[in-house]
Amino acid sequence: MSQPVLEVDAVIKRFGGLVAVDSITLEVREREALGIVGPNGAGKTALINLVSGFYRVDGGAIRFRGRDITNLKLHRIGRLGIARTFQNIRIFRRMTVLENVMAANPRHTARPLRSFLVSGAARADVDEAMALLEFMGLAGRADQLAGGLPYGDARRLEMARALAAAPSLLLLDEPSAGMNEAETARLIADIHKCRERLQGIVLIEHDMTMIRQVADRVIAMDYGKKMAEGTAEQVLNDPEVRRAYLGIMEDDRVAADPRG
Amino acid sequence: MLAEQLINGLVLGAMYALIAIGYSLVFGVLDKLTFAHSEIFMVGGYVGVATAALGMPVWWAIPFAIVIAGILGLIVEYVSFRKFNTPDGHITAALSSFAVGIVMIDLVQKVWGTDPVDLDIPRSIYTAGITAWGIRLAWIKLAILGTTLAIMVGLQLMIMKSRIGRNIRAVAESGTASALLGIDVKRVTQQTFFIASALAAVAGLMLALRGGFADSNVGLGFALKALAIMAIGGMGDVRGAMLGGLAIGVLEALAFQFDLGKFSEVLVWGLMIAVLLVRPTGLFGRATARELRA
Amino acid sequence: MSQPILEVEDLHAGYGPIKAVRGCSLALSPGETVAVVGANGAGKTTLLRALSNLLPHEQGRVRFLGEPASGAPAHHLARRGLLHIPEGRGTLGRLAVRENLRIAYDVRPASQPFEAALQRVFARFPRLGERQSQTAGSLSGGEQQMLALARALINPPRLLLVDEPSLGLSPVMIGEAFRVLREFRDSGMSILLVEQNVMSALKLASRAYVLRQGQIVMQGDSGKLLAEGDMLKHYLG
Amino acid sequence: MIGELATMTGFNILLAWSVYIILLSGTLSFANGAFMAIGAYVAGIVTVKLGLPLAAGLAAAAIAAAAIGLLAGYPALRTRGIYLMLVTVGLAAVVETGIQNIPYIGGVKGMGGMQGTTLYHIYGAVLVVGLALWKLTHSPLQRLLDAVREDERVAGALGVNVVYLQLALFCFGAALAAFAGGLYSHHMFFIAPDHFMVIVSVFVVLYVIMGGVNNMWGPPLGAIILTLLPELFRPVGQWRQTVYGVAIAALLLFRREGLMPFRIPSVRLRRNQESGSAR
Repeated sequence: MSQPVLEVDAVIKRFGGLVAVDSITLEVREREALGIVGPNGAGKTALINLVSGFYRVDGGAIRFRGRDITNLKLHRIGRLGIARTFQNIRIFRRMTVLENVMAANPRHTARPLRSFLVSGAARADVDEAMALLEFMGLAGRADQLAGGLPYGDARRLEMARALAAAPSLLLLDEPSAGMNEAETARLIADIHKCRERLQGIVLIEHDMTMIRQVADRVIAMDYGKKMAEGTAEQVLNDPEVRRAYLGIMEDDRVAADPRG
Repeated sequence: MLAEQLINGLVLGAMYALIAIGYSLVFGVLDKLTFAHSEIFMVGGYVGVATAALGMPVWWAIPFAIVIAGILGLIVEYVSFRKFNTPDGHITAALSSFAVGIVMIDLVQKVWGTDPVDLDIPRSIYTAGITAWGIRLAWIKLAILGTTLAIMVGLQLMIMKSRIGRNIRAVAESGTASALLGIDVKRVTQQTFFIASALAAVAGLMLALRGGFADSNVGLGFALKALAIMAIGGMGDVRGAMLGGLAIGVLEALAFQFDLGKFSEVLVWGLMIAVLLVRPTGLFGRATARELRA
Repeated sequence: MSQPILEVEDLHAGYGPIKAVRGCSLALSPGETVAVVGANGAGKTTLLRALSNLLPHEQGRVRFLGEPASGAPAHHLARRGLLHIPEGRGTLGRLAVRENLRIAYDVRPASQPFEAALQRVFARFPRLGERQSQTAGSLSGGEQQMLALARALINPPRLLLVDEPSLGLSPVMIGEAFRVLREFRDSGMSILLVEQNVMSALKLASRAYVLRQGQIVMQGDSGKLLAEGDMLKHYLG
Repeated sequence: MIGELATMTGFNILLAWSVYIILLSGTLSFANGAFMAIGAYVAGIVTVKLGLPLAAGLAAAAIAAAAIGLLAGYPALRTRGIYLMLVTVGLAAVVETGIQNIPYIGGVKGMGGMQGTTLYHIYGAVLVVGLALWKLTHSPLQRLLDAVREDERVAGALGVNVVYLQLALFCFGAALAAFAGGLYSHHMFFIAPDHFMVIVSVFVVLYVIMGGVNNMWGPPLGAIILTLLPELFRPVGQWRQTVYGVAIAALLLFRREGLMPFRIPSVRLRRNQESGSAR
């Protein structure tokens, strides 16, 4: 069995008294898309922030392709090949679409000062970026300011920029939030297209159609703990998960609630 | 005499505190810096000069200073801060208030000239005093100290007990939550500027009274030091500004006493940089428990 | 039928490019408790923020107590009797519990003097009474939720907007929060409740709207919605 | 008169660019007046006291300021926003008080004997720095810096070592300010601490904000206008200062982004796009 791309080992994250991530253990296997579901405030985004280095880990360890990256500096984790998108779209609004993607070019992010000597419009860099924009259907808007993009295109730009960093693991945080049926369907197609370029994908989502069509395996989280794990069908039909999502019926809370 | 120097230190510290409290209020509520504060402090001195020139007892200058400075504060709020509420607007707002400050200095100099102007109040005010336990206590210094401490206590009561004070603390914490609770954030911001400016003007008046003259160029030096004191005490923390101001005043007096002289200047800045690097929110400021910014 | 407390027609609102609310219409009559349910990201919170004028209305009309509300500053609506308990409860952590309640009391003229109203609140929420001089920030999550809800008790509003009361609460405290909301409902208070916890919301409200991707996809009496199976379809896809 | 104006404008352009370079990485420095002072005195010591040529003085000035920038910069960069602004103001105040109290450099009375700066030196420097900034604007580094300014955390996640970049630019900015200081002292023949009050640093930042922070031509534009404006108001006579203050406040009010609000994109597609939507 080849080594997993990502191993999260009993990771803990606390904000004051609240334990946002409560000793979560999971892994992303070679070329696998792992779905993460769970109600609001379950700790899903906190987990991604821990893996990508935005939050410091309070306990446990994270390994990426066998190497320990627990609490490694943000830019070091980025350079190792972990890229991500954000729930509230954090693109560079005052830069053009093409510049957004070219900014992620690993040749320059790794040695920023040396990039002063290079031409900003080097043929190779431009072609590489344009290929990605074509791949995500944004080539027509290359010179437009990212701030003016409609919602769906803004999401796709964020993914194109993440891919431009030549990652091996892509973390997606509710990419379909606020999208309608057609936009979600196109997003699923985009993710499938990206798969051959990546060794692993982590997808946080509330839209269950997307989870079913993209995730090979799914993990359900609630109150920072892993509640269920398995295929999409198994997890989405698990009574515990349905209850967490639909909420507790007033009268049937007689049984002692494990989450206390 | 050490004791006398300590009194001088406290008097000087009281003035630092009043300005620093003004900065803390504005910064606490608006999260912005105002560079016009120093000139409103300077104007306070000239209110004293004008009151004395009108032949009125000099204590009348306090209410005059409060009203005039309050209005100046409202003007600064409107011109320099109302429009710049974007996150990176605080630099532009600070510079705009700096420009308003330039105008204030120039207007004062048009009326009273560029050189310091004496307060024509009987010299006896400065000589009257008592000697207790062998220490020479001039009435004027005790009066200044008393007035300032009274203002500080009154302000603390107002902040903690009154509706205006509650609203100011609410807006300082969250403008959105305050609006949902029916608080008019714009009105509270104006009240904050009025109070902060009034405090600065009273401090300026006290300085003029102590020295017997008003000086149009006194603003920047004093204000920068008060800014450092606010940072040391804790951004936006009124208590921190009070204690910080008094402490620095005394420290400088001591430095002067042991003729470290000039280096007392560097003292404040060195302390500020040290405190800001170790604990960015200052000694008393609440360490805003912001997680590693996600 | 008396004049509705709240009328919303074709409301559009959002943050920059993200149009979270895309043409919602709903109404609420005096004394009615209505729920807005839907998955995360459906635009529920944005809808409430638009109704209390924290967010500008890009399109559509809102009327509160018969008068147009679009464009009025948030604190005006609050003074006209609209109490919005936002996501994250909106308590002022650095102020004392007592002061939080005093500000809520001062929003508009009250029928009872403050001390009397305060004792009435502490009778219902003894723990708040014990901690009245503590800063609100030092309270537990559940206690802060009680403090937020207590605002509707100290000076009852004409309309209460509550955003995800169950968020981040333990199951025990969720039960407690809904018990308080039921008391408000039974006292005749008009409530618009946004809640991800569908079952609890539908058991409290007489009517409900189902929101999906910024649009109202279903509405009707809670009983009917509860019975219909495909209600779950909108959640589990 | 004109010569003097041209010289001062040249200095102010260099100083404005020294703040711009630091601001490129998202850090605002109110200490550039102090770095200018350091440069002025260090260059003066090297040429007058050590008898070395002007070039050596300017080099020493730049290196000294870069070193101090490194020492003060690294800890300072741990603070953010208003605190960073305050730390740099503090730095400026410490330097100002320091130079007043070091007898070796003449203390309050100041120091003299420096000479050698001509208008060619100044505008030669302006030309060189301008070319370098133009090359920067059209290099990948410009994109990285814009990304850092717009969202520092995301830029970090993409692999950019933000603190290293900010520190590097802080030192470059300090060195440029010191270089200008060196030229200044060898133009003025005599310098004293009150040439470098904290207020100088505030004004330099004003040039940059007024001209526009998003574009390399903003700071020089701001410097030129704010250096010439007082002359323009000379006919207004004694009301010069008030009109100057009102003009600045009004300009900031109406041109919040500064006079040059738009960014120069670092790359444009050579071939025009067929699809209309791109334009």
